[in-house]
Amino acid sequence: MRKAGSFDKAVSALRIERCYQCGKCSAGCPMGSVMDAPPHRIMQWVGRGAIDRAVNAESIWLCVSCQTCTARCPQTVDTAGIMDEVRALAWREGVCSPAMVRTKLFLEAFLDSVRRHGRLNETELIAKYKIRGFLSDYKMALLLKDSMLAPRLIKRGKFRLFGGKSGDRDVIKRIFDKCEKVAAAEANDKTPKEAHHG
Amino acid sequence: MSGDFEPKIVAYLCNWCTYLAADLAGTNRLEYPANVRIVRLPCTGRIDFNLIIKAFEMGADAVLVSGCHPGDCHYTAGNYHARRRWILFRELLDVMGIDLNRIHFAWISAAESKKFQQLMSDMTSRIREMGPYTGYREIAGIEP
Amino acid sequence: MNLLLGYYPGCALHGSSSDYESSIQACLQAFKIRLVELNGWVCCGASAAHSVNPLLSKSLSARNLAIAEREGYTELLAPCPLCSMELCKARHTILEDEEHRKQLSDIVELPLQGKTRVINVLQVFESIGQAELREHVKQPLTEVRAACYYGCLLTRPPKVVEFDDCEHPNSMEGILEALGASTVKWNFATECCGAGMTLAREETVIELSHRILANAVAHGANCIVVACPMCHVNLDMKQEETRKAHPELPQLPVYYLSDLVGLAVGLKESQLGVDKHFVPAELDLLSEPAETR
Amino acid sequence: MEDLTARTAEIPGVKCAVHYKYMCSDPGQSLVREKIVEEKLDGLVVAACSPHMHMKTFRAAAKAAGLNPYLVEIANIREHCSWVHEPKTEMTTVKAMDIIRMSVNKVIQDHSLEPIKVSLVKRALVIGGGVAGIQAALDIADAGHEVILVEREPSVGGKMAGLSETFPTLDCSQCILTPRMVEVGQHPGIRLYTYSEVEAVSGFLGNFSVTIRKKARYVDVDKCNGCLDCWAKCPSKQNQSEFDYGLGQRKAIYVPFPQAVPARPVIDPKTCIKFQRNKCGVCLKICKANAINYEDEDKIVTEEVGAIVVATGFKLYNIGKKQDTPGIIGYGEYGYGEYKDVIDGLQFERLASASGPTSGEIRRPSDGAEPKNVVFIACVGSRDPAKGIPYCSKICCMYTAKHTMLYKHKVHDGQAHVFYMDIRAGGKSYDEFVRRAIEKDGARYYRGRVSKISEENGKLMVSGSDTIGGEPVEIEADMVVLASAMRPSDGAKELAQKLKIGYDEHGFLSESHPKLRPVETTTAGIFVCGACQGPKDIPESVAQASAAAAKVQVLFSKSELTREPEVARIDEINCAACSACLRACPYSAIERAEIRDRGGNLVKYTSRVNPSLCMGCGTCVSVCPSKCADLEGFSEQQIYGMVNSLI
Ligand SMILES: Cc1cc2nc3c(=O)[nH]c(=O)nc-3n(C[C@H](O)[C@H](O)[C@H](O)COP(=O)(O)OP(=O)(O)OC[C@H]3O[C@@H](n4cnc5c(N)ncnc54)[C@H](O)[C@@H]3O)c2cc1C
Ligand SMILES: Cc1cc2nc3c(=O)[nH]c(=O)nc-3n(C[C@H](O)[C@H](O)[C@H](O)COP(=O)(O)OP(=O)(O)OC[C@H]3O[C@@H](n4cnc5c(N)ncnc54)[C@H](O)[C@@H]3O)c2cc1C
Ligand code: SF4
Ligand code: SF4
Ligand code: SF4
Ligand code: SF4
Ligand code: SF4
Ligand code: SF4
Ligand code: SF4
Ligand code: SF4
Repeated sequence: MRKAGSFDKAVSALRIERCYQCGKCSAGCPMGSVMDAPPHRIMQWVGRGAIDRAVNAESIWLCVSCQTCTARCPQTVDTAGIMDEVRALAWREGVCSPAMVRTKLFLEAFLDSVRRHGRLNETELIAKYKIRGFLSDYKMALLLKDSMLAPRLIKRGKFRLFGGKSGDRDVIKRIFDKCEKVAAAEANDKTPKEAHHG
Repeated sequence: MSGDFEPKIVAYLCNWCTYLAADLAGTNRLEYPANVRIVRLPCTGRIDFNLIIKAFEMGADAVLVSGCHPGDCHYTAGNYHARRRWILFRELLDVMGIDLNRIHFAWISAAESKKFQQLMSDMTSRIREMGPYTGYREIAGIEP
Repeated sequence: MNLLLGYYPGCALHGSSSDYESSIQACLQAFKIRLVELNGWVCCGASAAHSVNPLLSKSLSARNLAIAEREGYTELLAPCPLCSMELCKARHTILEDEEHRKQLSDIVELPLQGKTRVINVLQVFESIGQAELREHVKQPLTEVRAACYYGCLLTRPPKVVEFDDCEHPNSMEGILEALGASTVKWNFATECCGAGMTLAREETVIELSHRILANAVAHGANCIVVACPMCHVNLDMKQEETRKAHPELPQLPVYYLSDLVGLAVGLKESQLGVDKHFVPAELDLLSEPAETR
Repeated sequence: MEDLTARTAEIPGVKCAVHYKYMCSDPGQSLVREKIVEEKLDGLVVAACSPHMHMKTFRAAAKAAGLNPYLVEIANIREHCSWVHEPKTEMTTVKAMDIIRMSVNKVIQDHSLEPIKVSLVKRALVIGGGVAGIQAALDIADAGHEVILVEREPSVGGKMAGLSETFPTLDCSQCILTPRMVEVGQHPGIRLYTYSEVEAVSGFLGNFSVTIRKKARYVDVDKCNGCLDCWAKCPSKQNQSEFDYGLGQRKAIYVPFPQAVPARPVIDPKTCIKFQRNKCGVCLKICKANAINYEDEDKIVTEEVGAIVVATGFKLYNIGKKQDTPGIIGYGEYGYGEYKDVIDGLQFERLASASGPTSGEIRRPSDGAEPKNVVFIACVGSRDPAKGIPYCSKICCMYTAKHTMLYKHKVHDGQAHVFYMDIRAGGKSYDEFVRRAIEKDGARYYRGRVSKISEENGKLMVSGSDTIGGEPVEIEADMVVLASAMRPSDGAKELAQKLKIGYDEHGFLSESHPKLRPVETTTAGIFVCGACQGPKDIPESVAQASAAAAKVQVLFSKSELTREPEVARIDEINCAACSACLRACPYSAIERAEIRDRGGNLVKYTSRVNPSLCMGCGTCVSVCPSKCADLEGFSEQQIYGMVNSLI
């Protein structure tokens, strides 16, 4: 048995124990058909403590946070919120299904940009994401994709090469630091890896 | 154990549940200390605050009130009323200075003779250890 | 109207969706609604933040709410539904959970009470009201047969955003009808387009977008109306790629709701940024049959 | 023992004390009787076993000797003393003496009491004429008692009259119900008020007075001979039939269905041309019996009854957007009400019924085509706390299986698909029935809920889940049937309030005890049966109806009612009329009353116990802030007396 840690507390607040495996979340999930384990299965794993299986699933990186599952769950489980929690746990533990590394990199690049500027710099995001993505799986196609779009975006005046910056960048950094500290504390709060299974 | 002190416990029992549990304890010959005096009432709903005070006034060292489990009241809701009143009484008794440790509430169904026996034994030894209850007489200004 | 609203543009509107910002600004000006940008707003973190650190996500939104409160706005317009939902979520937490409120206030280094209500663009038009909209119309949009596309987040989760019916919303229809446009009944009004997965999972997003575009066409729409920058990216900017994968799909103009309101009250396409769309969206195109486009 | 006897004799107030080994035996009892007479006793304490064993025995013995039975007390020195404590110790003896002393002190304060006699009207009211109400009415009437049956609709029959064939035997619903309906209509002991509602109820067990509103039918039931010529000729014919749940049409003057009982039409003024535009009048001209009366008005009648059976049944949860109860939310995602081919279970019953709008052919509502792929969805509304209904409706698993069979029997090349959560088929031959639907009639079962239904080119796209296969499934259906939740019928709560009986948070009427008193309510003389008490199928409804009827007959088997006289009374002079007792009494046995002087001037208000209703729980005694309520047999004085004697 896993020791009750902050993850358990968080998913419990999102009412994981009410899930009765009806599958309505999976039936309405726009990504359901491309997921390796549809949301109801992730809920089942989380519910019975098989967290390892959940954090290793591709699905958690495929979820687009559309909230359809949460809105329709008959048991008022915050399914999308639990997907977030699992993903956040995977993030803290550095776990990611190999096929999903690209998504993870994207999120990383996104947050990097926000941390540095307080706002998103799209040029930086795309550049970083593409280069890291390329380095991670050497897919030339990825590097080239959308590069055709960029000039057109610029032509239409829809692209600001040097995105905005927030005035209070120091505060932003402190907010990031504090939240990451809490997350790190929570990561320590959870039990060692080998206890992860159900 | 404090010497020869034998406490007197007054038990107000609901006719349909705990009184029957006490009967069953008899049928099953479940032995317990002879310190309790049982007063049969139609329902815990009948038990009012004065009855508890009265028992102390008459020298009881502890009072037990016991009836049906919630939802099982013979009269539908009597025990529910009893519970609600008890919340109020508690405060009152507390303010009056009555030692709440000497009042015990329990739910014992007609089948739970073992539980009744256990409670009687536990309560007797607990009160025995606490010693005689003089508190009430002091509050009420009654000469010992 | 003469209204002043706090305005949270979010990164998209200051980035690749700048056309949305110009559309809203121009359009609301016509109704004498002034938008004042929040001083020193920060990115809400979008799906990235709540994906990897839910506390960070709440904190970034809370920071913006705190700024809005400090500046005394009763209402804050967040035109991007993702930002809007994140802000609503944070506010929901602040109002419901005292302990969390304190923690957030601590993190964002500002007092925090959840006073400022967060609204979306539709709510602004709803508060203007159909009657006033009708009065302002200079060019009724009789050619428009719109499929109103709410996307996933405008109405969800219902308990948090508290806006319209989450399965069969109809507020956008009401606004468009006041402009003289007609709307079609269709089935994908609240189905997700893939939102922020555009970069990371392009194939999937193209499939999801295709379902939406095809359904709108099948139900007789000659354009799609959105109120979300991400929806616009997936349906407009990516439409060419979607059509590459599904050649039978005709071109379908994709408007922001504010585009159409603006056009109806007599603004020019260039003022609104309609000319910057990838799929040509000049109004007179709508009178031509889809096949010739 | 001898020692105890001697010491007992010394207790103040004790005239004599005798010892006998088996007091409850015949010689023991005659000893008791002898002593009562000999010593002219005015009280009796039996120190023996539990009062639950032999209170009755000794009360009878006292009565036989001329002593009021309520002057008998029992000191329980066996179960509560000698059997549970160390024998022959001082403590045990002291306790036994205490118990005896307590009982003596109590008996001193006892009053002579006479059992309360309540007169009894041997006529029963049955509210609701579905299968449960019909069964109860017939059982009571067959036992020789008069029955008044009040039904809100123009005909009796309830939901069952509209069902096609019924599980678990697949026999034709009307074939089994119609004869029972006819029997009700013709039974000399049953007075039928259809198209009527209970307006008010007063009184109590044995003596209820019921006000009934007979809604205007515009047809004189006594003159009308049921020829239905009016029905044939009425020109206003395109009105949604309530009986067909909107799938068929009816005229303005109509009987809900051909086998209606009574077979007498009513005019619906909302759709009648005469009422709406003062034209037509065809029915008046055509009726040879002169039964049409456009001036008809509601009538109020009053009936006296001794017992009431409530059988108001159920309605289905409205799947669409509009709901009648706060907290209950519609299934916007299923498009019921928007897509014509999404129907509910009762509508499917009408489609499958030989007497239905399609004469039993399965045709979908939108275009009349025969649907080749039909999706059935279980638990719609039920087991869905987010929509406000957490409970299982109990019958839908079974009728869904039935629907797939009826469908397959009629559309041989059709395919039935079922989305379900669990198959709840607990009952004799029930699971076998479901297995037959799957194994023999080929229904495909998917374990999972449906997220959304949308319509595309005349097809219904059903997005569901197969949680066992572990993936989403999408089915293109021609028709979808939703097994929606059972809810109590409209007005059930209001009726319960009139009757002063309980209902649960969902509006189902409450039984007195779920296991041991399943058809009684907490109000004596009022019984419940059928689906108004909770979701149930026909066999259960009928069993419960017969049980309720049996309870009524038990009541009516006596010429008058006697009740234990150990009831509460209120000192009306001192009562502050605060109504604390009135609110606390679980049996609504206390009412507000006025005290008037001889001149009829109001002196004061008071609370007053109705001894016919009081069950003697004593709650009122303990809540009364001014100590004005007391309970016979357990009075304040008696209990004080007992506690006092402990010193
Ligand atoms: C789709 C479907 C299929 C079913 N199939 C089967 C089956 O195959 N086999 C089976 O065993 N069961 C079946 N059932 C269940 C069956 O219908 C019920 O068990 C049964 O009808 C319950 O009978 P009832 O008399 O309690 O209620 P009802 O049939 O609802 O009758 C109640 C009557 O009371 C009247 N009424 C209501 N309120 C008042 C009032 N205030 N005053 C006067 N009258 C009032 C109503 O008008 C109605 O006539 C099915 C149910 C459904 C929904
Ligand atoms: C494990 C378990 C748990 C349960 N828990 C619950 C629960 O929590 N709640 C609930 O509502 N129900 C529960 N039940 C069901 C409940 O036990 C039965 O519904 C109930 O006991 C049935 O009562 P009965 O009188 O019909 O039968 P029984 O209790 O079987 O009584 C039949 C009696 O008839 C006698 N008898 C048999 N044959 C003859 C004969 N030829 N001549 C003379 N006498 C005969 C038997 O000796 C017996 O005394 C449970 C059942 C089981 C197995
Ligand atoms: S919809 Fe809700 S209850 Fe059903 S499987 Fe998903 S999370 Fe669990
Ligand atoms: S929030 Fe994620 S899991 Fe839920 S429906 Fe949307 S994509 Fe699927
Ligand atoms: S009202 Fe007249 S015409 Fe109609 S059924 Fe009765 S008798 Fe026949
Ligand atoms: S008067 Fe009314 S009920 Fe009679 S025939 Fe005409 S429409 Fe029908
Ligand atoms: S009986 Fe079956 S279909 Fe009906 S609510 Fe219960 S489980 Fe669901
Ligand atoms: S046999 Fe018993 S355990 Fe199995 S489904 Fe039926 S009731 Fe449940
Ligand atoms: S004793 Fe109980 S039932 Fe009788 S009047 Fe008092 S509260 Fe009501
Ligand atoms: S509680 Fe006492 S004082 Fe109040 S109305 Fe009842 S009997 Fe009278």
